[in-house]
Amino acid sequence: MSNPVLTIANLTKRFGGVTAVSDINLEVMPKETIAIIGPNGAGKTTFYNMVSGRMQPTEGKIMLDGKDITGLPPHKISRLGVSRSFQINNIFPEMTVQENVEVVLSAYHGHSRKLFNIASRNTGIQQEAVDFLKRLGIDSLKEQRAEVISYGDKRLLEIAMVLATQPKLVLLDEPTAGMTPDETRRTTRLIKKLADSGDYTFMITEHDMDVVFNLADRILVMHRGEKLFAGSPEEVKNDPEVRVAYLGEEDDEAVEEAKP
Amino acid sequence: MKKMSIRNLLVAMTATATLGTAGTSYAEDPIRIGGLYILSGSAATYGEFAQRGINLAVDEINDSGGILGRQVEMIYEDTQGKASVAIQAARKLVYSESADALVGLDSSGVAQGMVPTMPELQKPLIITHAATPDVTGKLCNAFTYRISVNVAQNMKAAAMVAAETDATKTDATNWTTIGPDYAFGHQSWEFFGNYLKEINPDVNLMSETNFPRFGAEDFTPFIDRVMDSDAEGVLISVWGGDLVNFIRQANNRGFFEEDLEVMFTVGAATEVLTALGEEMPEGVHLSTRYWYEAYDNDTNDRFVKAYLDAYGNPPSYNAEGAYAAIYAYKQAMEAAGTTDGPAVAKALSGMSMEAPNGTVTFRAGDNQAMVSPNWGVSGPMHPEHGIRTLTNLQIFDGEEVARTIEATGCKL
Amino acid sequence: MKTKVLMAILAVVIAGLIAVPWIASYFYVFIFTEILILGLFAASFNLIFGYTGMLSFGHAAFFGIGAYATALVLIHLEWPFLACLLVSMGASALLALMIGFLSVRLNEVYFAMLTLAFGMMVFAIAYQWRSVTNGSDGLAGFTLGSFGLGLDLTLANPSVYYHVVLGIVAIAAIVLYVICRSSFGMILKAIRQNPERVSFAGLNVRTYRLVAFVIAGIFAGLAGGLIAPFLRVASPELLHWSMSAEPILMAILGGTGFFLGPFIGSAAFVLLETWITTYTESWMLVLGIILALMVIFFRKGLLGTAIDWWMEVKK
Amino acid sequence: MSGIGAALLNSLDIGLLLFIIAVGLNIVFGVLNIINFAHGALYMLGAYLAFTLINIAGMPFGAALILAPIGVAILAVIIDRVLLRFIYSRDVADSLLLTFAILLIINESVRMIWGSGIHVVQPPDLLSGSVSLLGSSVATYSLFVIVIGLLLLAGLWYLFNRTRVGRIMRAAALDRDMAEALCINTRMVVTGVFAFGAWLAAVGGVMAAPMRALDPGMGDKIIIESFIVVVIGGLGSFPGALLGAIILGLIHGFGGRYLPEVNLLLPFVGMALVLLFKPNGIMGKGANA
Repeated sequence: MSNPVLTIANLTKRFGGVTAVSDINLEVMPKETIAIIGPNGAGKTTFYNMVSGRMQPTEGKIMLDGKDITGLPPHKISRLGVSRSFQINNIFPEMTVQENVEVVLSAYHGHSRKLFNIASRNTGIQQEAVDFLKRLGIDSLKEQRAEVISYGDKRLLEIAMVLATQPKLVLLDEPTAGMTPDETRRTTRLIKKLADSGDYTFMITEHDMDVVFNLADRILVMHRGEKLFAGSPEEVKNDPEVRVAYLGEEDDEAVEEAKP
Repeated sequence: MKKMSIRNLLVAMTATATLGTAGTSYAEDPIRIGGLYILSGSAATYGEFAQRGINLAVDEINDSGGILGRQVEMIYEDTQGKASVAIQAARKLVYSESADALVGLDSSGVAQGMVPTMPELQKPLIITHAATPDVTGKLCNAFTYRISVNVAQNMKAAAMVAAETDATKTDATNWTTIGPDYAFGHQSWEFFGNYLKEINPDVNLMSETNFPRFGAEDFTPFIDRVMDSDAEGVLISVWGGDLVNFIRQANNRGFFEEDLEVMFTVGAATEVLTALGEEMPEGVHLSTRYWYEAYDNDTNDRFVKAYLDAYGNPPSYNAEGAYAAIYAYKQAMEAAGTTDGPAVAKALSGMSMEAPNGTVTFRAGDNQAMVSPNWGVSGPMHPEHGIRTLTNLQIFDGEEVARTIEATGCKL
Repeated sequence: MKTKVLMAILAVVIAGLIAVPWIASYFYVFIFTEILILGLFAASFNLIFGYTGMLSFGHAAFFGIGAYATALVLIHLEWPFLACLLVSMGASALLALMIGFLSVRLNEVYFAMLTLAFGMMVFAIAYQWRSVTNGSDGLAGFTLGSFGLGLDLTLANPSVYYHVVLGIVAIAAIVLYVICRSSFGMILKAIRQNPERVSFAGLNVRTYRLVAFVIAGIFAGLAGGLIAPFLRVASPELLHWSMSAEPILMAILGGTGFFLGPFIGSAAFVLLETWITTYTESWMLVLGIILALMVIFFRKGLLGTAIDWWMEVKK
Repeated sequence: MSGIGAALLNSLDIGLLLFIIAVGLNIVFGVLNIINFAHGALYMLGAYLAFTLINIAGMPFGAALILAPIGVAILAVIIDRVLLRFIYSRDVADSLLLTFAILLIINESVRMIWGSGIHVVQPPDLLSGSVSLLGSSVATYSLFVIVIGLLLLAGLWYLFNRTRVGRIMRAAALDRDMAEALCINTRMVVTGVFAFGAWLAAVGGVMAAPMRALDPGMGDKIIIESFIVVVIGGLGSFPGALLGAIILGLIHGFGGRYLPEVNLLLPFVGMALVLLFKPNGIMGKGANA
């Protein structure tokens, strides 16, 4: 058995008197897809923000490949191999779709420090960018300005940008939020394909339970900042506590939210 | 006024190699004189008063047949009180507007920056206001003249007022200054101190001096500093709108009730006196480069009357200097028989003329006009003009208070 | 096809610029010298504003220190002109590194205000340190000696000086252009559009903003080194915040989204000022009205609006 | 020691005048997210209108103090409806540039209307002259400025703490998201806030008129001062404006007197230090920028 990619120990975040995330422990193994679910306000996004460096934890440790990354700034964590998408679109609106990925690639390859090369003549990076777009099935949009493509395509573009940093761990924050049912199905299929390729380790938050049960190898259920349960999808489905606390009571709401 | 339009530019640019040299002019064209004054910002009032004086002179000259049979036309550019802007403006006047001669410059700092560039322009410049000794001293050149009193002349007179003249001399020994933080303020203090030491070696020039920024609105801290110090005499070279602010704030502080000998080096500027009215205290020493009631001659009578008729206020020294400068060009151009820059500049050298402040001679060695600083003590309000009068008026001899040519450092 | 047209236009413009002393009236040699120098100043500013999205209100600090550096070297050391320019660039680089290090971590208004504060601190120092800077009167009375590199140029001749400025500004513009089009330049554009995404791509946004700030400072310093011999004076107004406003106006006027925008803006600014002040002393009023219209209706600037219009016509 | 007492009073006098002006700038920034570069020009307009009303129309000072700011506020409504409405949805840079354009237009218009001469407004007879206080002579008018400043302070405090509109404004200034959530950025409120800011600037202008000679550059001098006040106190913070104004008043009052060699530098050093260590100002919201 290999070592975990990500080890989280006693992770806690308090805002003033409010505890948003409380004492979470988790190990993520290579190539698995782990889903984090929970009702709104359960602390999922805060949890993500700490893992990706956007927020400092109040207590606890985050280790990536055995290296302590607790409290490092986002760019350092990204360099070490954690890449994330956001709930709202986070792209470069005035650039073309292809350039969006090129920016990330030139950052990854260290070209971004080059002052005197002409970016548009760097065919290696351009080819690589197109490859990533192909993997997400949006290479036909490469010449378009990113702000004009559809909402769903923007989310896919963001995933392409996330993957372009060649991360050890990919954090996707509600990848299908706001999508039409068609787009949701397409996106789920794509992520599934990427996960099955064995190249990536995914951590996903999601409201849409169909998506979760379709993708996840393991599920962490959060409730009011605490770990409620962790286990396989089957175990989660069958756990009475989870059913009462979350699925049973709030399933309707979750389904409602997934359908805009 | 010759108009420079976009079309003209295009014509100029597409025309093959015709380099329009600025010197060519025809008899029917007017003579063009470029004016460089502060026309915007807080000291713009000086540009406005200079324009008034110039307009009077130009109208008079044009009504009586012009210069060399040609009419005179003025073109103004705003220096904004900045040397860099003034130099650009002078280039524009000479190269683009074909000015035959230049008058102007209010600020000493501007004059110091601009004067060294005059030989390139090959046109004469008569400075009508800026007072730094350097431009007719170590920075002098054959194209730069000054018709107004400079700091060296005025400060020698000031030292005499303070320590020599029987009617006014004081027993103050500790002297300090409040002056604007640029060439004028610093040089005023330097020259005053040197002359004062010459006359009375016992005086103490205090090391605690006060140089508020030009355009500073609040002088109270500096006023308080002087009031709290051991100073017995204070030389104040603050001018313009700043001086108005200064005196009002000084009044509020009771500055003039202190046992202090107060000397304002440009305090009798009529625009300042008009703005202040009765707020200008009585019994302080005021100087000006030209006091309109000091001269009893036809030129002055005519000038003062024309000015009062046209603008309703007595003329300021700045208006007088600008007015006289236009007449200086008339005389020089007619003597040279041409408007050619170097020839006119040469004609100005050593020339004597009748100005409102008497007979004025541009000294051949440094091109400084031998004009008289006026000092007096503020008296009761003038019944008609609404400003303080000057009592104990002293008109110093221009030659007597001037430095020797060797002392100026000018080598022409 | 489009590139060819652009290349042709550019070639004509460059030929025209080279020929200015022979085809235009003498006065326009000065005007075009000023346009080129201020254009470089504005282009350097646009690297941080138009590309990286940082509105600095203290850019004149680097322009001014460049001017003072050249003036001081000419007065005290009488070095060749090229050496003066290198000193100017070095001095402004150092100053930009100090100011930038402290400023780039702030955003938007805070960045604008902090750069304003630092710029005015430099202004205040130049204003009050009379023994070195000659205070508010500024440094004047310096003359240009040799050019350097063994070239025999009469720099005192305004036409020669114009060609020297043209050459140096052209080289500087090419270097700046390459930087804008490089991978680094692409990151700068990305930072303007979405700094968070850039940091999540693994780059330290502050470092990139600092490097851009220093590069912009260096080129502003070069422009300052060129302006001092042209104006014959290095005075505190070159450091004042109102001088910092000029490249902002020029960049907006020409178009912040285009490399050549600031140069077009500089040309429009200087030429309009020259022409308008011939007719009226109220140049500031006209400038205010033009600026208001540009900001409200033509935010892409003259160049952007012209290109949009051209595209429209072609359709 | 009389020196310190005098400097203290002088600082208070400058500080409260600056407060009146800067608090208007701060309210406009806080609620509308606009850095109003033309704020100084509006202050100048207030002073020039007062000059016209008092010296030309012969009105008493009190009438000018009421009428001139109303006139400026009406002009502000026009500026808002004709120009600013285009840029409310854009970023701060655009508002800086547009208000800079307005500043140029107002400055030049003032020069064209009133000329560039030195204009002086006399304080009312009742307030001219000086009284002895803390062992030194103090202008009665300075005391008047301090009193009016404190009255305005009390009025603003009442507005911000005791009225609904004021509470919403204050809340909006500190938290713009909440302002949007409350939907307070309606046209009326926007125009009203901008006009109110202009009114405050003009009150400052009328108050300054008897103390300072009027010239067309006076607006430019005050605007940078106001920026410093607002930054030191905290952008969007109303008590911060008071604190910033007093601090700047002290810097001027004592700096000019005891450290004249660096008195120009001090305000900017203060501004930079605050931005470096507390970017949101001494009284600003806690979060880092």
